[in-house]
Amino acid sequence: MITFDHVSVTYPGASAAVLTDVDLTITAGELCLVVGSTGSGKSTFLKCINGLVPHFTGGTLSGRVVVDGRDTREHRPRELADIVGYVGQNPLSGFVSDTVEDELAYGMESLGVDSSTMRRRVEETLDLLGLADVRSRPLLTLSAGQQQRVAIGSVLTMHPSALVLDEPTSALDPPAAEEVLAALTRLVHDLGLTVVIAEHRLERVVQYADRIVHVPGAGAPLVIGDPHTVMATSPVAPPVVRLARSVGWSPLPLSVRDARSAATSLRERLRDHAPSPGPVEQLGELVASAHRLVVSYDGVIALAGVDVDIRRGEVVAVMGRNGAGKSTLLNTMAGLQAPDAGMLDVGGVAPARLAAPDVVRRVALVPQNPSDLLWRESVNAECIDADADAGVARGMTRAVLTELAPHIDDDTHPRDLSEGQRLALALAVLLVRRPPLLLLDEPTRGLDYAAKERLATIVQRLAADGHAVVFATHDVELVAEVATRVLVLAEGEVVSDGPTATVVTASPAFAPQVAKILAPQPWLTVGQVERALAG
Amino acid sequence: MKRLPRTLHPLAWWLWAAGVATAASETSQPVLLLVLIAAAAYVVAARRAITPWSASYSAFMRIAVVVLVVRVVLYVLFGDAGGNHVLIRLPRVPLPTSWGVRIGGPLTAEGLISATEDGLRLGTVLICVGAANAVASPARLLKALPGALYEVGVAVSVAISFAPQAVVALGRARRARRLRGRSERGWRAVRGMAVPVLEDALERSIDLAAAMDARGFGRRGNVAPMHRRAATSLTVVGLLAICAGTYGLLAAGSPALLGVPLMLAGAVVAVAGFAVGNRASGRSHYRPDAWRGAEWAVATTGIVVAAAYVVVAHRDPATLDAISQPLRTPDVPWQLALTSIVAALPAFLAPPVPRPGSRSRPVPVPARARAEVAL
Amino acid sequence: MSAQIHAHRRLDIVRLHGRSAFALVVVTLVGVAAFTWPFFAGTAATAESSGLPHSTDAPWLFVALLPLLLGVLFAEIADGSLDAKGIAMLGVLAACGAALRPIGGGATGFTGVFFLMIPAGRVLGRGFGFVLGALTLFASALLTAGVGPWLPFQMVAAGWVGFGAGCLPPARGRREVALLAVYAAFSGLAYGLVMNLWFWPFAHDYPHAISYLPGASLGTNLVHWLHHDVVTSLGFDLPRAFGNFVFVLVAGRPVLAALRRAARRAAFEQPVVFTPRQVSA
Amino acid sequence: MNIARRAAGIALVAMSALVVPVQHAAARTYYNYWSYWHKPPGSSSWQYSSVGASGYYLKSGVQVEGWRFGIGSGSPSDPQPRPTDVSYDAYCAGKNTDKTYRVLLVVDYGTESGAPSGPVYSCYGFNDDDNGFQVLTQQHTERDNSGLICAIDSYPRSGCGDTVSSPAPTKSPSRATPTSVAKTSTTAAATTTRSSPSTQQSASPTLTTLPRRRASVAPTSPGPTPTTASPTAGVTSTQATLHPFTTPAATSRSTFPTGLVIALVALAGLGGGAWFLRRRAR
Repeated sequence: MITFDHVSVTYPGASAAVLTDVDLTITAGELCLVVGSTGSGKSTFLKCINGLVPHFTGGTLSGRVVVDGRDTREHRPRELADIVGYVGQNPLSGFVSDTVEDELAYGMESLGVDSSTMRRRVEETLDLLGLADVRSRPLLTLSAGQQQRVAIGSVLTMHPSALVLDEPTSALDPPAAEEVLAALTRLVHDLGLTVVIAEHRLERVVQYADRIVHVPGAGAPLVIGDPHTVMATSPVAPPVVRLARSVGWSPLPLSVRDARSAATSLRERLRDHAPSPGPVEQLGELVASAHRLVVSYDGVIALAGVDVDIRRGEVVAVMGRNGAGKSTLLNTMAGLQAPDAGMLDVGGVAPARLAAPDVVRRVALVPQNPSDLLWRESVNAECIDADADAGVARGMTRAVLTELAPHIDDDTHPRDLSEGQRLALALAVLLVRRPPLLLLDEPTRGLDYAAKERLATIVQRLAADGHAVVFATHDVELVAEVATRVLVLAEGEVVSDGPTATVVTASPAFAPQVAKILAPQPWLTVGQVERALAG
Repeated sequence: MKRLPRTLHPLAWWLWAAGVATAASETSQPVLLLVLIAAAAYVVAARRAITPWSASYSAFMRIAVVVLVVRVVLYVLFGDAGGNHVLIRLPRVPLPTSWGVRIGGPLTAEGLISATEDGLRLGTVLICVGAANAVASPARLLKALPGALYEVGVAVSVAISFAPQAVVALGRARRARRLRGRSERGWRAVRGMAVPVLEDALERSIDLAAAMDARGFGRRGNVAPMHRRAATSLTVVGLLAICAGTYGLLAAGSPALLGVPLMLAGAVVAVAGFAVGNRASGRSHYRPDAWRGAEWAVATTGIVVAAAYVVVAHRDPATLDAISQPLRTPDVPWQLALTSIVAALPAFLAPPVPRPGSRSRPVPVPARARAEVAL
Repeated sequence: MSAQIHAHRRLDIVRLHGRSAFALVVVTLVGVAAFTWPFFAGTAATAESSGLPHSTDAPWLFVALLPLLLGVLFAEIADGSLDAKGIAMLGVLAACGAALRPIGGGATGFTGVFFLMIPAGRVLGRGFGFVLGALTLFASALLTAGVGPWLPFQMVAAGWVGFGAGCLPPARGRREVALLAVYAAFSGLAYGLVMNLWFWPFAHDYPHAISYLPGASLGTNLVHWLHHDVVTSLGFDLPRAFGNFVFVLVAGRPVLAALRRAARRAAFEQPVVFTPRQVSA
Repeated sequence: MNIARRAAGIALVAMSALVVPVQHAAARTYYNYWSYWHKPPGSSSWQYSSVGASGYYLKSGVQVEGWRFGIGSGSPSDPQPRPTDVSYDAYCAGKNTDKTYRVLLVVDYGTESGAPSGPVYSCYGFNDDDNGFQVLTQQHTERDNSGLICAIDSYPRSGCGDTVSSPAPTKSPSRATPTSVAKTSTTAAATTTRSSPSTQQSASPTLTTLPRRRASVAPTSPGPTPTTASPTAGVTSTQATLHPFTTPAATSRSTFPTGLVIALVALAGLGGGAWFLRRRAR
């Protein structure tokens, strides 16, 4: 079906090859999972399949890539469109037209499919992906999950025999990701499509994969094999796998279900241990407190009477479904949104009343898209700007940055940084003013495991330094890792507020994998278990 | 019998509007102009598409009023029309005669009325355009583009679907400035806001290009080379003819054949070239707007109205003349009065517009409907 | 470092060659005619001789003709020299332009449309500049329901603005920004004056001093036209010119940088090489 | 590519080919139009007006304004208003002596068959340097198109500066004899009641200064009031001044304004309908 024949890729201007001597064959009907940390070359690997590399990106490709008998040397991506469907990371940026139906039909139009067939395929696809009820909606009004499904549908209508997805969920929050992955697995099972998917939310897909390709990066040779063997060694692994490794189970369980059955003995061993309390919290003074806070955007109530106190040293996770008011809470605390009623006090004042410079001295907010905060041409320029804004000695920001994320090159363009590095830069730029309260909106979006771990340590260190950190997220693993307290919002109201362990284990929806495996025992993270077993 | 609701082919609406506008531009007879405006208003009220643009009619209405006012003010300022019914003599600002400009002077009833008529005529044309914008959402025109313009059409539809996001992004960037403790006002803010938005847009454009490429964009069907060549040569010849026609139109006293006729001939040839190229491009259209009886009917009404006015304008200009030279009660030829009513017929000829929720095709919400008129 | 190389090379991603260049020439010729015919249409009687019933029908004729010509031009340009990257770039930039247009509310005549098309024309080439200029106004007209007889004229005029930006002499750094800023101011003004021209003949009933006189000498009409501009539109054109100037002066540099970077990342004109499999050690 | 080169070639050839015939075609094109002439103070010969009527402002003193319908190429060699040697004193001797600007207006309908017999002469006096258009429209009606005067006193009924294939043999001005002048002047007086009432007034000395209008500016304006004029003239003038919205016989074709009624009904119906539909939509 898809054959890589000793393929190496070098981009123009780059000194080293991204991929060297890749040699594999993906058989029809296979679900091939491509793992690897950000920037390791996953995307390059995928783009080779439909010829985007090198036709679109430029560069040198040695060896051959043959898809269904067509060699990418002779066939440009558009000539492969009818056999390879390629879906990129951010669904919204791939859209050409403005409504769902038109978008689904677009590909077929350029293939010249006759109109009756087009009509039929569109209807099929609408049903297959459960989009029938939004068929005539503008794409902008869809949820992220729906948008990604439309993106997938828009290539399915061309009836490709292979589907290539480049991190289809990295830009989505977990619920949306669930939707998409559910749809995908249905495709694999119903249509028997060949699917090559790069994904970092392994916990959801790894159990469906027939084969895993691990791209270590830096041109190192790929590790290819069946999930169990690859996962046994892969540095990128979901919690369930890491737990299994540390306890030394084999065969390696890939799903919570397998793990639970393997975990009986472990539960025995852990019965007489108690989870070491997470990051010890010594509560400092109050930095922010809201009382009966009510906020509404043009008529719609976003926050309906929220009470919350935040003290130094706390790490508060704000959870809840989309539109529950998480972002609104953070924006209001950062003074972007004026409350309609109730009292909000950040560092002794109401933030909305203050001029921008005074606010940022008290509270820093990193928005969902950190690059909004960055508008200079290089990391260095960005840091110097920040120094000037904060009125501190030149180099301070740079120092903060180096301790958040070591070895970032001064001259790199902020946009060329990885998501993790960019987040670090945004943090540094804000933290240089040492605001007591730090707010993060969906910080883990687009981060791979490594980046997430780095973020976790950063947050813990900040808390230890006496900052108060509040972050809105869907990512239960991160919450389990760092949060000292969880605040669950629903329809603008606080439905539960308490220590992480109690809130998270209370409902399966918010439970991390380890907790699910070891329930009813209150273990949250692999780290805790390892510590318990070690000690 | 009950007609199924469907949206009329945008081209039909535009033909109708163009016809009425042409008619309006032929006369300065206020009564007729008012009838045309009323007709347009009635059609819009009856057959408005449910789009964010529906409001554009009133927007254009406002602009038309502005035009009228400006026109009259100009007259009052430079009032030097004929007529012997002097209402008032404004003091004249002494300016050297060589300038040829006089400010102030006599204001005559004739002048005032003719200014109003003139403004009213321009206003009516504007209102017709507004009507077209309101009944046929312009975005749907894109789907009617000929195949030869496919690529450009894609670019525009990308622009249309992305523009609202760009506006949102601008808002985000403004908030981001505040988050970094900068003020969101002033020239410097422009820089801080423009750059992130632009960067996002450009990054998006690259992803988009990849997505398009991967979805077979620009993949030409097996085009017969003779088709291609025919299209090309037709286009070239057409362009040449148009050039010559334009030249003939403007060159003093060139033979009549060299003017408009040649130009139109060229246009026809070029269009033919389009048609051929259209067949040549191996693309298909998903649910194209149908062109059925209703479309013919609506288009015809427009053409009829235009034709009637043009004919009268050339047969018997006096009747379409301003009523200001000399002042007189307007004498409206009854034929024209009747034809003007024809302009309102699309309200009944066009099928009812589909309610939202049914098969209507919504479009991204644009900024407040605003029309730019070069005045 | 490859950045530098590319920054110093003049890109031209919408190459005008053969038919497209010819079409552009025709559009420009006819466009010039469409704008300036009032000056050259000898007497109204001449117009009569070439088949024009009223001299006020001429603008309508061009209103009908220009879209067709633009269509031909775009078709020719799209045929071959416009790939997915170009289209996507056009699309988003036009969108940004359209999004910038409302800045200033239009009441002052001060608008951001030109803010992007000028640097873009500069960085991505004059052909691109022309198409971008025209499409920006087209898109924003569609978005704001501003479609009307003036649209083709606006498209051509804006196209010229973008094209001109692509033709400016080479300069780097501050001098480049200054150059662009001056050009932006100039084009802002020129755009207004030219756009008045298409509409002016409709104003034949305007007060004598500012109205179009068919048959009058070129000089007289020029004078009248200038009067007309001063009276009706200078109040809009000057703020526009000023706005353009400051825009480009303040944000020109980062915008140019961003465009160059994007052009680099989009890998326009990048070599695509295939080599047989190298036997790896 | 090569197609393009060929095309460009064709374009050049075509263009150059076009220029040649056009050049000498331009030499002889003739229009049937109203030409506009002046005799500024002190000059005794007609000067072809280079500017439009509303662009020409009166010079202080005694002068003659002329309009002539005839076939010409739009040049000073076109037929002039007759008689060429007409002077202010020939018709307006001793009138409006108190006015700064004294004008004799000559409107010559030309020699074609079916033309109203003319020329018609009127004398005016003004205190402001009004423009030629105002002078003409004092008592004549005109139809114009974008500043070009198409018809005076509804002559010709249609068309506007139409082209004619060849110049008709125009009477050379020299042949206009005093007798013909006398004849035309008398016929002018005779025809007034038919073609245009204004000429009657212009003939009557009392009305040439338009007393009502002057009253608004120059209270000291002398001269008898319209009522003292000859009965017919008196009637017409009071109509023209007191009831400005009278329908001249020239333009009204139906006694009962059918069209107007239909139009007004349509206006009411459609406007009301639109308003109602809008209301219901809300």
